[in-house]
Amino acid sequence: MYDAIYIEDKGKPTVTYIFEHFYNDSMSAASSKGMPVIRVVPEAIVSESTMREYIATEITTVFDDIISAVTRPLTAEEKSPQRHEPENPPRLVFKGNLAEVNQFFYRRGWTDGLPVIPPTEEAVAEILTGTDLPADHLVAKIEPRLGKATVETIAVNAVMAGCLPTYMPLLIAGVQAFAANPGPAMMAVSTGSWAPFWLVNGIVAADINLNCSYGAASPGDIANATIGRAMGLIIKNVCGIRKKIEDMGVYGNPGKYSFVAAENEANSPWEPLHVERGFSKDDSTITLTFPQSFQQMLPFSTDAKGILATVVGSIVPARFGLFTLVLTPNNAQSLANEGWSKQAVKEYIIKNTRVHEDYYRRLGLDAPQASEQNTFLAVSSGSEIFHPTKSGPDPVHIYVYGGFGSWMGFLQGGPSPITKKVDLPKNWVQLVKKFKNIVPNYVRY
Amino acid sequence: MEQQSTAYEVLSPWAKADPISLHGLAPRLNKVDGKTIGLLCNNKRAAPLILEITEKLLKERFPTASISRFKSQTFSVSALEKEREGEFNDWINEVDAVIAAVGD
Amino acid sequence: MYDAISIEERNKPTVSLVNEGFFNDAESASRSQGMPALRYITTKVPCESSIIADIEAGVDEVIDKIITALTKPLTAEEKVPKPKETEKPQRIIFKGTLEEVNCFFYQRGWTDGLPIIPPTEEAVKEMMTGTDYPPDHLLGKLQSRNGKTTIEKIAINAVMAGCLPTYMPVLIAGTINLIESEPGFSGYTTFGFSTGSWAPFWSINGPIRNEINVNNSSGAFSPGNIANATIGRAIGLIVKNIGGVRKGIEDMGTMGDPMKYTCVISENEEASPWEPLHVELGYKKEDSTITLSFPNCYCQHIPYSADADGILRSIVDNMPRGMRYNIVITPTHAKNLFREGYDKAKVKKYIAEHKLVTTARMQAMLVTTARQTGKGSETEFVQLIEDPRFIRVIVGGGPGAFIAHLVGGGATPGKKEIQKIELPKNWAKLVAKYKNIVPNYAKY
Amino acid sequence: MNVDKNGVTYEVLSPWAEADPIPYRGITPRIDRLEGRKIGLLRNPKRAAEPVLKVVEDRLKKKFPKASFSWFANLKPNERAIAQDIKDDFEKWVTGVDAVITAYGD
Repeated sequence: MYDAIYIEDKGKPTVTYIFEHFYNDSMSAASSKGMPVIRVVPEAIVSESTMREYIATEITTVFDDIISAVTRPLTAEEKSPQRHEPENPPRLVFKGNLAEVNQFFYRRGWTDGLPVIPPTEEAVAEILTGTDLPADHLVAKIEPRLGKATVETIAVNAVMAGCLPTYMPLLIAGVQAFAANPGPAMMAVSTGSWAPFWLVNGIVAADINLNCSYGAASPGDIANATIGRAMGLIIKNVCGIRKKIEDMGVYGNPGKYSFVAAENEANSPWEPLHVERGFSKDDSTITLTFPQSFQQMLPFSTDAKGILATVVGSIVPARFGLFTLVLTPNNAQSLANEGWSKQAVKEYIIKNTRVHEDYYRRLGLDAPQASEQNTFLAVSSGSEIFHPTKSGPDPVHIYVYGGFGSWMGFLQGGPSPITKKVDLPKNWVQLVKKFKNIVPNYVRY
Repeated sequence: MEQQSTAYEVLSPWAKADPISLHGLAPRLNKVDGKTIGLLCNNKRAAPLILEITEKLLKERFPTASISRFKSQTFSVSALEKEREGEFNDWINEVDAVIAAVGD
Repeated sequence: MYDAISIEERNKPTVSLVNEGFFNDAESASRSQGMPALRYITTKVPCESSIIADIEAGVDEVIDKIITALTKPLTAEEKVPKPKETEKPQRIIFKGTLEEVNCFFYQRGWTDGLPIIPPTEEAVKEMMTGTDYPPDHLLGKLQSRNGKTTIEKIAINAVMAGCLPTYMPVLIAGTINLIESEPGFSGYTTFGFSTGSWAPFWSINGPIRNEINVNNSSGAFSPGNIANATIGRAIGLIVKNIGGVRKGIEDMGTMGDPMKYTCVISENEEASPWEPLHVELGYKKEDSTITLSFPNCYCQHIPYSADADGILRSIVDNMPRGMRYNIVITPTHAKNLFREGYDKAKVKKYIAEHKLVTTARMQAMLVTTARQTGKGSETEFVQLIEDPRFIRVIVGGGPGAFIAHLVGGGATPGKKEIQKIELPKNWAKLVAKYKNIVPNYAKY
Repeated sequence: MNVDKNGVTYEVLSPWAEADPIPYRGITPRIDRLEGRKIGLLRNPKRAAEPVLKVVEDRLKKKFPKASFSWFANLKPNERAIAQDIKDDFEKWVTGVDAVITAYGD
C-alpha cells in the first residue's frame, strides 16, 4: 500500500487491486501510514496465480469498481480521516483472577493462545531488575503499527511469556534486531509464514542456561522457550502483527511459538558466528533470521564428502532466500578435521548448488536486477541457486548447535541475518547467580 | 485452592503508538477519457497479468485515455527503491491517476 | 537395550556399546525394562558415524572395558538388584503462589519451559466436565515408563497447558492414538525418543473442528489460536509426564524441533473438493477423528504455476526426504487439481511415481528392508516413496500460493494412525459455554 | 504457606503419572575368560553399528586368537528380535554363543 499512499500524497488519485483476503492487512498497512481511507478494490485472484483466463474473468467483474474508485468524489471522511485508536491507552487494563486475566488477554488478541503470567506491577518490577535502562526508555518504534517498544512494554510481554529477569538484555537486543531494517516486519506479515529464528552467541548463553545441545529447539528449557515466545508477543503487541489481520501466513509456522538456540561454541571447531560477523569473542550477541522451512536429514556419510554431497544434493531451490546449514558439533568437527574452514564450506555450497538454466524463468523470477535490488531474495537468474548480491553478499550461513548426533538441519528462507550486541547490566553477576539454578531435574525411573 | 478474594491487577502489553498525522485522499478524476492512467506493477507473479487485462479493458472502454506503466522490481517502490525515487516521481507527474496491482 | 535384556534372560552375559550422549537414555531404558544393572559401555564413536578412523579410536579406548564387562564377576547388587522403591505418588504435590508453582513444576522437569496454569482441584474439576469418564478410568500405559494413563492425569496436564474442557475428548483420543501406536519404527515408541527430533503432528477432522475453533485457515500452525496452541502442548506434556519422555534423557533429539511445542491443524473439509482424510481412512463424515504422524521437517514453497502441472511438479521437486509424507495444500490448489481430474489417490500416485532418487542416495532408514539398497549407483533411479498411501494430503491453509510439507514418520496404512473422538453426553451445552472464547483484534 | 501480594495461592495436583513398579532382575553370571569362547556380535540397523563391531572383532581376535565370533543382525530399530519373524533364528543363535556384545551405533 505504501506506493499508493505515496502517489495519493503527490496529489494523484490511486486505486489498488487487492486479493479479497488481504483486505484487513492492506487497511492496517494504510492506517499505519496515516491513510486509513485508501481506496482498494478487492478481487478474487489467488496470490501468485498464473491462470490467465481466470484472472481476466475476475478483473472484468471488478472493472467498474476500479473506474469508480478513481472518479467517485471523496466523502468528508476520505478528505479528512478520523483516528481509530485512543491516544492514551490505559497502563493498567484489567483486574481479575488467573483464569480471568488469561481469558481477557486472549480475547483481546494479545496472547498466542497459551497461558500467560499476569503482568502485575510487582512482576514487571522484578523483570525490570534485568536491565539498567529506565522503564520509559524507548528502544525502538516498530513497523507496521509504529508501536513504541519501551523497556516497560518489553518487560510486560516478557512477564506474560514467562521470562526470567536475566533474559531482558537479550529481548532488548532482539527488539533492536527486529527494528534494524524494514525486512523483519515484511517477513512477519508475509504469506510465506516465515518464523523468526534467534541464534545466541557469547557468554550470555551459558549464564542463562540457553540450550545449545540435545534438543536445543525443542520445548523443555525455559530460556529457549520463553525468549522466542516473548519476541513473538512483542511482534504482536508492539508491531501490531496479528494472525489473519496483518500476518497473512498461509499455513503458519510452529517456529513462531519459539525458535531459539545458542551456538555450541565449546564444541565447534570454528570461530563462532558473532566473531565471523565482526564482533569480539567476549561480546554476546543475538542474530535474527527468518527461515520458512526447517528440514532435517542424515548425511549420506559422516565424512566431509558425505556431508557436503548431502547439502549440495538436497537443497531445494524453490525455497528461496537465505540458506543456513545447521551442523552438529560432530559434523563440524569432521569437516574441520579434513581441513575445511567455515568459509570454504560456504563457498563450496555457493559454487556447487545449481539448477537448470531456465529454472528461475519458469518461476517468474528471471529479472536479474530483482536480486541485485532486493534486500531479501538472494536468488539469481542463472543456474546458481545462491548468488551473492550487493544487499545479500552472504547467502549461505553455518550454525553449529545440537547434541552429538549426525542429523543436519537446513533453515531456508528470508533476508540476510541481523546481529545485535547484547548489553549486560552492571549487576549481571549477582543476577545470574540468583536465577542460574532454575533448571529441570529429571527423576530416574 | 485459588483464593479468589484478591486478584491480579495487570499492565497492558499493547504498546502505545504515537498518533501519526492522517492524510486524506487526492481529488478524483471527473472522467477517464483523455487522461493518462498509470499502471503500477510490483514483481509478484500475478501483477503483470492483472494489469495487462486492465489495460485491455481501459482501451476498450476509454479509447482516448492513454496508458503509462511503471514496473517495480521489489514489493514496494517507495519503501525499498530509494535510488529510483526520482524516476518514480517523474512518472507520477506524467499521469493523472494510478491503478496499482500488488498481485499478492 | 531390549535384545541385550532378552539375551541376559537366556543366561548369556552381554555388554552393549552406546554413544556417550546416550548414557541417560541407556540407563533409563534398562531400568524401565527391569534390569537396572545391565552392563553397557559408552564410546566416543559419533552417532551414525561412517568414518573408520573415528570408529577405531573409539573402540580402542574401551576394548579393555568390553572384556572386563564380560568377565568381571557380578556384584551382589548386580545379581539381585534392590527392588525398585515403590513410588508413593502424592496427588496434591505442592502449595504456593503462581510463580512458585511454575518454578516448582519446571524444576521437577514437568513443563516445556512455558508458564502453566496451576492444576488445582478446582481447575481439574472444571476440565473433567469435558468428559463422561471417571477420573480414575485407566486408558492404558504409555511408554517409555509405562505410566498409568488415567483420565485425571490427562486433565491435570490439560489444565497446565491452558486447554478448555471441550478439548478433553480430543486429548483422550490423541493419547489413545499414542498408546495404541505401532511398536517399532513406524510409531511413537521410536519417534518419541529418537535422535531425529520428530514431533507429533495432529490433524483433526469432523464436526468437532468447528465446535472447538481449531484453525484450518491462515496461520493454522502459528501461535494465536487457543485450540491449536494448547491441544498439541497438552499432549506434549502427557508424553513427558505420563510417558516419561524427557529431553536429553529419553528424548534424544539432536537438534530439537519447535514443532514439539504444538503442531495441530484441522482439515478445511467445507472448502475441499475431495473426501476428508477421516472418510478416506474409513470413518463417516459425521465422525470426529484425530490422526497422528511424526514429521521432523516443515517446509514450504510456491508452485511453479497455479495449474495441476505446476502444483504437482513443484511438490515433487520440493518435498524433503522422509519415510512418510503429509502435504497440506490450500482449498484453491485442491480445486485446481480437482478441475483437472485429480482425486486424492491420483495426486498421491503422481507424486510417488515422479519422486525418484538414485540408489546411491537412497538411505537405508528411508525404506523397508525389502528395498535395502546398500551401495547403489549414481545412475539407477528408484521411487523414493514405495507406497502412495505413505502420503497424506490434507486441505487447509488460508489465501496465498504456498504449499506446505510435514515430512518424517507417520502414515502407517493398515495400522494404528487415526482415532475416533467420542463426545460426552452434554456436548452441546459445553460447546455453547466455551465456543465464544476467540481473539478480537483491535483496529489501529 | 506462601501467599503473594495478590493474596493468591494454589494447591496443585501432580501431573506425573503413577507407574507400576517393575520387578528388578539381576544380570546373568559372567564368563571367566574370552579365550576359547564363542562371542556373539549383535548389531542394530544404525549405520555405525556394523563397523564398530567389526573393529571390536578385529581387536578381540588379536588378543584372543582362539576365541570365535558369530554375528546376528536385528535390522528393525526398537523392535525386539524375539518379537519378529527372526525369533527362532535369534533363539538358536543365543543358545550357540557364550557371551554377546551389542552395538547400537546410535
